[in-house]
Amino acid sequence: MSSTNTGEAIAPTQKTIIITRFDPDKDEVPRKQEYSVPCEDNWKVLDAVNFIKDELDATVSHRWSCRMAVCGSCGMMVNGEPKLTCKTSLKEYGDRVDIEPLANFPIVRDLVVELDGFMHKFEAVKPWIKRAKEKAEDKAALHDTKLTFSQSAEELGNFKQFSMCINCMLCYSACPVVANEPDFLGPAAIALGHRYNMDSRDEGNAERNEIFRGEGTVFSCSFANECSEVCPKNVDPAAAVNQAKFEAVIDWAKGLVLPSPSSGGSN
Amino acid sequence: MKTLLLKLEPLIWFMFGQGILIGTILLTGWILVVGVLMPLGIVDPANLDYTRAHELATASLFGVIPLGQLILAALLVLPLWKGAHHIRSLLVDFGGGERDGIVGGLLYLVAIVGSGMGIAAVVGL
Amino acid sequence: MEITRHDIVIVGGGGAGLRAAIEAAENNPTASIALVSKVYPMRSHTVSAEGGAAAVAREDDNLELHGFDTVKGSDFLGDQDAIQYFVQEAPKELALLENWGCPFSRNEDGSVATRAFGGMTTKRTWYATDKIGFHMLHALFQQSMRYKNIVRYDEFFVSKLLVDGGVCRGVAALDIRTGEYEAIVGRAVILTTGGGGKIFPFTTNGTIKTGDGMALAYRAGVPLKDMEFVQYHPTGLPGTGILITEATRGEGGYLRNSKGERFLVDYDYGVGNKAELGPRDMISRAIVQEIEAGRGLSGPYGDYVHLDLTHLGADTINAKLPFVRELAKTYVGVDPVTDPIPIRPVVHYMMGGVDTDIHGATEMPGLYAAGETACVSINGANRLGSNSLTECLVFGAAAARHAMEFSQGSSNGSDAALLAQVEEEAGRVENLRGRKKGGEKISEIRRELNAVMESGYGVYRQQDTMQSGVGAVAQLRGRVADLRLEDDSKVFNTELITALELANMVEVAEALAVSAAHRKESRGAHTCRDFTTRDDENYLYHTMAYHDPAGPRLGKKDVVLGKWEPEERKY
Amino acid sequence: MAGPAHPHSMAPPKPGRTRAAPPQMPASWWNTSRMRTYLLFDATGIIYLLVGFVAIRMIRALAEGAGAWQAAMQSLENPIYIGFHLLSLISVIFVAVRFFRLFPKAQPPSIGPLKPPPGPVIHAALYAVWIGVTVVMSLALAGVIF
Ligand SMILES: Cc1cc2nc3c(=O)[nH]c(=O)nc-3n(C[C@H](O)[C@H](O)[C@H](O)COP(=O)(O)OP(=O)(O)OC[C@H]3O[C@@H](n4cnc5c(N)ncnc54)[C@H](O)[C@@H]3O)c2cc1C
Ligand code: SF4
Ligand code: F3S
Ligand code: FES
Repeated sequence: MSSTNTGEAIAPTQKTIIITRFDPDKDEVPRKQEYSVPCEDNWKVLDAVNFIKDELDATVSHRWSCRMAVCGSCGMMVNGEPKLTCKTSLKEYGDRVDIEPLANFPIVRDLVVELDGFMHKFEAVKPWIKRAKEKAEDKAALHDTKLTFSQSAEELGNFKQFSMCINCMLCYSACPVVANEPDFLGPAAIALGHRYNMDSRDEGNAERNEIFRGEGTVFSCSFANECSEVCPKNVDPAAAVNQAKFEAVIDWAKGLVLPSPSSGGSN
Repeated sequence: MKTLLLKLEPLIWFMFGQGILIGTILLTGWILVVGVLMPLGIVDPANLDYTRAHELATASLFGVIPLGQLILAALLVLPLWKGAHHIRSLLVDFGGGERDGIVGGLLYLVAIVGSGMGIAAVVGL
Repeated sequence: MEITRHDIVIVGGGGAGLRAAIEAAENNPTASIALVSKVYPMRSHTVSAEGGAAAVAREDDNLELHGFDTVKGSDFLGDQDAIQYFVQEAPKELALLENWGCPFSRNEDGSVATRAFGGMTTKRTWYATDKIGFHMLHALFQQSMRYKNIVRYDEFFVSKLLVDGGVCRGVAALDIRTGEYEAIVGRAVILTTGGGGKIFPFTTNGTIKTGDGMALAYRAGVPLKDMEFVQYHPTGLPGTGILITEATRGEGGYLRNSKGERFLVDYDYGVGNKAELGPRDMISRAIVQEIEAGRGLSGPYGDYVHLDLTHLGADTINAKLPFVRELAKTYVGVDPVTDPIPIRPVVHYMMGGVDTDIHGATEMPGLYAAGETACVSINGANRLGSNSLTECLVFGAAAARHAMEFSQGSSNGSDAALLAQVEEEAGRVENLRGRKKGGEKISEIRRELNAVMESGYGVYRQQDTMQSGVGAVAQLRGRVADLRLEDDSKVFNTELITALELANMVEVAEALAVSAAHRKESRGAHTCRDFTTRDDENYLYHTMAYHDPAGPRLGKKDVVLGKWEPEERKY
Repeated sequence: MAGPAHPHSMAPPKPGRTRAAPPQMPASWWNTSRMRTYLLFDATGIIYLLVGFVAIRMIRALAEGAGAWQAAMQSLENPIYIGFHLLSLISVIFVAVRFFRLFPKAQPPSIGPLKPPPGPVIHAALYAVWIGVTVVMSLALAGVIF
């Protein structure tokens, strides 16, 4: 058993934590500020930032909430790598730890980045169960327990992994294509669309494939696989994106052969 | 240009993917023997003199399927697409996102011209 | 100052808020629905729920049984009309969620699987491995994007309800991004702001759970009900308080003391191999008793006992409890496949909250509440695990329907009067921003508040500490008025938000402290060492706490009984 | 540490309500082992393009006749060509290894009614085909078979 729950507490180690600061009303460009923090042995990176906020400098702004790696709000660059700070041990780093806002995102303030661009992409892939004939027309049926869908373990397995995304956006910070192609839908959003495409309950593939071939095209991805390397939840977005390419190509080829059936309603 | 590329993206990606997969599988033996072992004299180039080379290249399966020519066509054309597409993405990664339309277009033009030359050569055997 | 009009304003984007928004949008496709949340909705703390959501699904189960389990779990303080409505709507709501794509775990035959939970007589908890809250929240959030008439205000902090002519007509919200106030006006308001576990130091709750909605309603004159009932979950990780779900025991895990004994067998909460499946209040007490009897283990974060899953095997753990494994490995460095997990009781849930009726309506016309922030009450003195996510759905939807109905019949308030209120609120908060002349430090007051709450309102309570806690919290409330703030920036000023939250926490804590000190009996989660039995004669009522500048005023409300007469609670 | 990313990377659909600093990326983003592997993989594109054209030149020569073929074969003995082909050989092997590693996960769980075999099987099959084709091709070219 580890020393975190048995035995004596260990004396803290002093570390230099470097935080990127940016206040749009005061700073022209982001700058760096150093803090000396007494770090406890079992601290996560987030604990150090919280310590600074509570005890050293209350003007540091960052997002966090659950501290159990599930709400997705605490993503930051730690020594140049995107990390979920509530899940990353501070011990893994040396005396100087450089904490920056997530790469590839506009910086709102300090460690807080602009999320609306992501939310827009997220919404663009129509992340909801779409039925050719909406059950919703018959509300009573929708409510009936007898009318829940049946789904085999295998059908669930086809998309389960891709439904585990916590929207922490580390993958966007790691992807070299995101850094250079602003339109690219990006790993998490494509994984989400693909998650619905793979769900046996969904019938919206054609529509989403069209989106996947559209402006933010899945084909922009060059299979760098960095997204999957940094993903803290093993979503494997690279798999999703590249499977989505496959599906989008097949769907496209079908469209060439068969005259396209109307691509369904609006949403 | 960018819009045109967007329309063709599925086709480009398909060619590129086959370039990696089939291109790599076919190229390895070709490069090994023709590009390395024969020039170094480890394998006698006489084994691939004109007559034999031509025979191999025009060999056919059951007398109808021109297997040799098909393989050659794939070997000549597909790597060009792998090459063009990867150079494009390399350029994008180093900040070329803005000029992606033009640069990508040019690269694929090279691949198209090359493909034409390759197929012409194979057909002309 | 901007003023935007909607039909309904929903404060909170967790399970209850999103469900309410969708219901309202479907109920009236032409209505405009504002969804205001201080974090992006998918960050809401519903995301952290692990175990599952209860609703009758199996052949061997029925509504009657679910109802009785809930009433008994509540130690007969739950309102039976609300509970009956709840159990009857529960299966429909979860079926709906399934239709919206929530990836529930499945039985062999493809139907939705259910698991055992504490205090439930049969398997009726629908689950998605051990991440039901996450999947539920994301399914709801993604579904909500379909409705173009839901207007989201992400990262807007609501600090005041706008009341005109006794009717609630909107909220004053601080746009965290710009630091400016906005008047978000609607003809009805639904509060779904979640609980306030953060008033305690050791809690499963995330940092955003500061009881804001309770404080908002309370200050506006709406009573808080049953605030003394705070649920301690038996199994939290020492140090962080991160939850290890009850589903670990539902799937067959054991609690063991320092001698390796399954001590729960000796407490008669359950029979035989179901010993671990007693309700949370009782198991938490058993753990404390074991520790007090010297049969606990000790570590740098206090005493603890063991949750043993090793006999379940790697396959079961990976298939059904993968998140538990991830959490235990990451946060205490223990792999539950090979080693027992250290756990101790941890503050988890507030049974009490904004007093509402069965429709989610509060005493104030136009103001509704649902989810953890509300007290309907189906949870009474002790909530059964997995009832609260379902509660969010059932009463979120109910509140939306009734709020929509109300809003269609109600008139717009006067813009001028509402704007004046927002301007006043903006002025107050503007004074707080970067208030360098203050003498009190936020983190210091929070720490003191936490300490008072922990010593006074734990698993076991005592009159003297509860009484002194009341004084201590009142004093802290005074000190909050003199906070010192460093950050005078407008953009994303999280220090300002923390200060506003702290004021809410103190308010909620005071209502809790006063309510607790007055209840001289032991019922459900409120267990006094000095009054060890339940006293139906004198205390079978809901405690109502009303805001008063001098400190909370208490009142009573009858418990709705019905089919089931109070009896001794034995498992 | 950080350098600029594309100024519009992850930009909101409408301008943010406050001024934001433009997105940044680590200045040495390319300097991690994973990134270098990936960039090298992309960079083999240059080699593939060239190898393709060399091969085209050879087949054109073959189409022209015995003399041209002879000359073309001889030109490959130039050390520059040999060096280039050695580099190409390393490239194709590198491409195969990285691509085969990633390939299984790019397979959708089903293609219409067809289900691809599990990842390790795909992986093994790729290697088998690659090595098999290479051996047959080499032996054929070297005159051992056919
Ligand atoms: C770790 C954990 C595990 C749990 N497991 C289970 C389980 O297995 N089964 C079960 O049934 N229950 C479980 N619960 C309980 C259940 O998850 C919660 O009671 C429920 O999710 C509460 O949902 P909610 O919508 O009321 O609030 P929340 O999800 O907390 O949402 C509150 C919302 O209000 C917003 N908000 C708050 N204040 C403001 C403000 N001032 N201005 C604007 N917006 C504001 C927040 O941004 C957020 O969007 C668990 C709870 C925890 C903490
Ligand atoms: S795919 Fe992974 S890294 Fe990307 S947002 Fe989702 S959880 Fe985060
Ligand atoms: S890192 Fe980017 S390039 Fe593709 S595989 Fe992942 S999206
Ligand atoms: S704080 Fe929620 S993911 Fe880190």
